[in-house]
Amino acid sequence: MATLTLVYFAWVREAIGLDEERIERPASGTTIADLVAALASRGGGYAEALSDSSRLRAALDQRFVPFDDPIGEARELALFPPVTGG
Amino acid sequence: MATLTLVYFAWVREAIGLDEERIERPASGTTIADLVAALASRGGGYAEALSDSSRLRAALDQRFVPFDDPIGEARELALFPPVTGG
Amino acid sequence: MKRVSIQTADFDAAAELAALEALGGGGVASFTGIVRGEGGLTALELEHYPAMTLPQVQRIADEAMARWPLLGLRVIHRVGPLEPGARIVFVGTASRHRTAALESCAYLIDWLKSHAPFWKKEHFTDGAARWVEARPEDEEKARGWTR
Amino acid sequence: MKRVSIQTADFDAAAELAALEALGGGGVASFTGIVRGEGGLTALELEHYPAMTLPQVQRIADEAMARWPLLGLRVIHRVGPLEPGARIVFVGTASRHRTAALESCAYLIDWLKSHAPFWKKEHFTDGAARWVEARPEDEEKARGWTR
Repeated sequence: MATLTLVYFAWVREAIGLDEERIERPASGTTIADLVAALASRGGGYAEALSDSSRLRAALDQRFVPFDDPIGEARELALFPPVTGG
Repeated sequence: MATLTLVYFAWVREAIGLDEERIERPASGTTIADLVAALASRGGGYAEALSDSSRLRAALDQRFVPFDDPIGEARELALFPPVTGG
Repeated sequence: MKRVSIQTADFDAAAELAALEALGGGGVASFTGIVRGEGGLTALELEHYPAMTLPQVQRIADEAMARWPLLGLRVIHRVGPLEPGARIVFVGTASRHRTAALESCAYLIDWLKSHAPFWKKEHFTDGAARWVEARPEDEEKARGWTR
Repeated sequence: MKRVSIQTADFDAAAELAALEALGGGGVASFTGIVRGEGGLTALELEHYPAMTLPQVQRIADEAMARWPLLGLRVIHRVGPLEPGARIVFVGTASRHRTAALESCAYLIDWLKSHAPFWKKEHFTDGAARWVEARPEDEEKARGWTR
């Protein structure tokens, strides 16, 4: 069974209460949007952090990607708010 | 008699061989272009430096001005090539 | 020269400038970001995505090197808690041409703002804390460079 | 803070940056021009129009202060003979906003290039000397800011 590591940053991390977690990797055609919706349906902090995907950004294996990208064979999905560095 | 100080910089100064000189101030309606043409007609270094006004810039009382400006009551006219500072 | 660092420690902006000046170019441009201490701010905390940050900032730096004729480029981005007045980020560029130095410096900071995985949290004297929100104009500014 | 100097002496770019950083703003931008030592250049000589230079550079600085919300601005322009590698000019700006700092810095150097009474003469190893010619693109760049 392939695993996918989910990593969270900033208020996404705070709402969920975890830095990272491992899940079974969904079928490769599953998009990030699909997975985020499934996570949000867990309720609680997940719902709070992930229900409004317009407030979120994602990186798949450390590359920024749009939410309609498929997860494919990726090993790490990061979810976070728009970046505010610099 | 009012005087006008002419000051020269860079290769204009080198060609004329003077940092500055004083002349009788021409009638106030005289333009810089008129005066420069008169100076060029002196020949020698003056002709060399001042014949092609497209290569020259001017400042009247320490303000950049176009060549068709009248000399008016100015006390100092500077003639020089386009600036190359910075 | 192309050097990129992500670090908690402060840095010596003077030494960085001197190194860029020594490359023999005609111009060195720099930008330093400083923590503003307004509204009772006591600390700015910078979180990042360690596995991604350095590769991503290097990618942005490579992009700048490819786009402008640069003799050198230096990026330092700090992470962790920072006090008001502290330096957050330094971008320095050296080129034979002033426009290349100035433009690439602006490009780098615009892209760091909108395309590098950093997040800022503000802490205030009354104990409140707040994640800084991204400004849409920052993303637009970065997109401007792709035109 | 608005300080403008015309001087023969070198300057401490680090101290200038530190003064700008201490103004409490979010960003400090700088540009330093350096004498390039290419093609057997032994010295760059900077001539200027003493009665006009300082007032004219101050005028350019006032223009920048009026146009951008700046906390501070520093311009140093050297005159006289300069060796390869020497600093010619420093422009530093501080603002709450990075764009204001970066743009005003570029504006100042563009205007110094095309609207301040300095002339450069290059001296070479073989004894030859040549006045640097103005580049039309420099004047265009400055005019770009008036659009």
